[in-house]
Amino acid sequence: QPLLRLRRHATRLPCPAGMNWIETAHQCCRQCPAGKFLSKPCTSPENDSVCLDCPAGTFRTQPNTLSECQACYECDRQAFQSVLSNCSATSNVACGCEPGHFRVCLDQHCSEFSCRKCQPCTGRLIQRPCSEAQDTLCDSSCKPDFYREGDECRPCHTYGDNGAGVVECGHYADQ
Amino acid sequence: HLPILQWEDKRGLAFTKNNLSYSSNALVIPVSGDYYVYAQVTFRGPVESGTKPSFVTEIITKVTDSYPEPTQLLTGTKTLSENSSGWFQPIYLGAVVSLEVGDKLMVNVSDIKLVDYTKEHKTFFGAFLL
Amino acid sequence: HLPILQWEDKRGLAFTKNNLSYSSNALVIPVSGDYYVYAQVTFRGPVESGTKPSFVTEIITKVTDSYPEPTQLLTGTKTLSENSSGWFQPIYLGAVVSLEVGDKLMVNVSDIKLVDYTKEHKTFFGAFLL
Amino acid sequence: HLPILQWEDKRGLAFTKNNLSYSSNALVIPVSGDYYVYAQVTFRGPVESGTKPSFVTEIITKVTDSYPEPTQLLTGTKTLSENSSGWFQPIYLGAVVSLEVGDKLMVNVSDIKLVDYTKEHKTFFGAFLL
Repeated sequence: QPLLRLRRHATRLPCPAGMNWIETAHQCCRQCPAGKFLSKPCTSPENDSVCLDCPAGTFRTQPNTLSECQACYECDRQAFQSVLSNCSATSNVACGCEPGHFRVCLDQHCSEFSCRKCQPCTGRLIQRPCSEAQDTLCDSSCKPDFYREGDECRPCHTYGDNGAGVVECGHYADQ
Repeated sequence: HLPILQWEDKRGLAFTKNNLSYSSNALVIPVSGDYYVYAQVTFRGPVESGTKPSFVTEIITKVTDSYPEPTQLLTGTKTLSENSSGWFQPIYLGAVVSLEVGDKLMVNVSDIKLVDYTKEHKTFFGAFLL
Repeated sequence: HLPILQWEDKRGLAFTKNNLSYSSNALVIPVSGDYYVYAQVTFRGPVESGTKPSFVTEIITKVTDSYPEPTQLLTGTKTLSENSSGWFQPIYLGAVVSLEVGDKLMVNVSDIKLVDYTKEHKTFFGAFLL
Repeated sequence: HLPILQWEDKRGLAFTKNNLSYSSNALVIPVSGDYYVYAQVTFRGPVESGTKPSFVTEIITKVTDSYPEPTQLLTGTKTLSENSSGWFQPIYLGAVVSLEVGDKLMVNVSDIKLVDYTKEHKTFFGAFLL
């Protein structure tokens, strides 16, 4: 009867704060700080894990014992997104909209959004300028020297401008 | 975070084996290695309280003791251009991911009310070790 | 029952091996076990006689000697919001299922006239033992 | 030919192993055999120079020294009926194909400007030996 070798089976213990259980090392090891990943686990709880910096283009926002960092997202330049803050070792990229565009959120957290061109308010006064969060709010009435045609405000023609019917703006245009 | 789907793991076509277990809405990884992970969610509408959704999203997520935040592994996002009468939209996701023993896999969706849970062959979730 | 698709099993990219055989429109399971089963059907329209379809469906079905009725294993259903000019809609399905020796796997579709059978890389079906 | 996608093969969730390597936009097959090959591409629009696209296509292609032309292995083609505001359309493909040592696998798309490359869990590509 061959001697059975009892395998040292370390049951998974709850680790103290700042340490995580490492299955391959069968013990608790200190976490690597944000911006780093676990390259080599500790060999005993007293000595430290080997932590390396997240390679360029990756990040970790929290202390961890992971063997790789998360890949940075990219801003969708072709869909008019712009970089608000670059990806760093401890934070993902933050994207916004290019000037002249506003955000149309796809979900409540706005983790997915597209950037749409601000409306120009041609011939109208601007009630609220376009911003990152919302489109321009145009005044409902036309500016002086503009008359309404359907939903649009068109510039008035001055007398004799084209000889054809002429429109004198002001009271006439506002009916 | 987005709502997490609950799954049937024993009845009908559902099963777990080789120590890959299901608990608290997650598949629990029994041994470190590379797994092919997949899930299909069939979305459908309209639902009574529903404002007309403009999109549906399915995400397979990993939670691990080694990191305080979930990691999005696979994501399917589809905008809806269906008209108001009944619509169906399946999203299938599948890929190989490296997992550690104890990691948990879950499926999140943009709106749980839009998930067609009525038939086990329309919405399903699984993984196998390579 | 919904129409059953016929498949090419030898020419081009198609092949069968390890005793997984194809006969009368079905893959025949040679040994009991867990299989990853998958299929993609590309639907397309309009077709000449077609009234405009409102949806397309693909179902992977199991037929077994131990039960008189087919079992639906995987289903993909998608409503169509395309306009009348030409449209394409691929549906991919894949999952692990437990099968017994002798079980037969088939693919059913809602309307066989809408299936794009013209190119082998657009519509395909297969399975492998884990 | 259609544009070929470039991939990240080391950072984040990406990895290669068992001599399956990535070079010049292709996965290079290290040993002959049957592989399950898969890819998902998330398409999105509109983009600035965009004429409104009517469809999107994803193709997994094989290039081999034994034949001068690429072989289309898997194709997903979907017509778009989205309106002008933002749209998303994922296409997933996966199947078993027989490959020879040295064969190269690539992913082609109908329009590279429509590919959502911003998040690694939305667009991905891989293969494993059975």
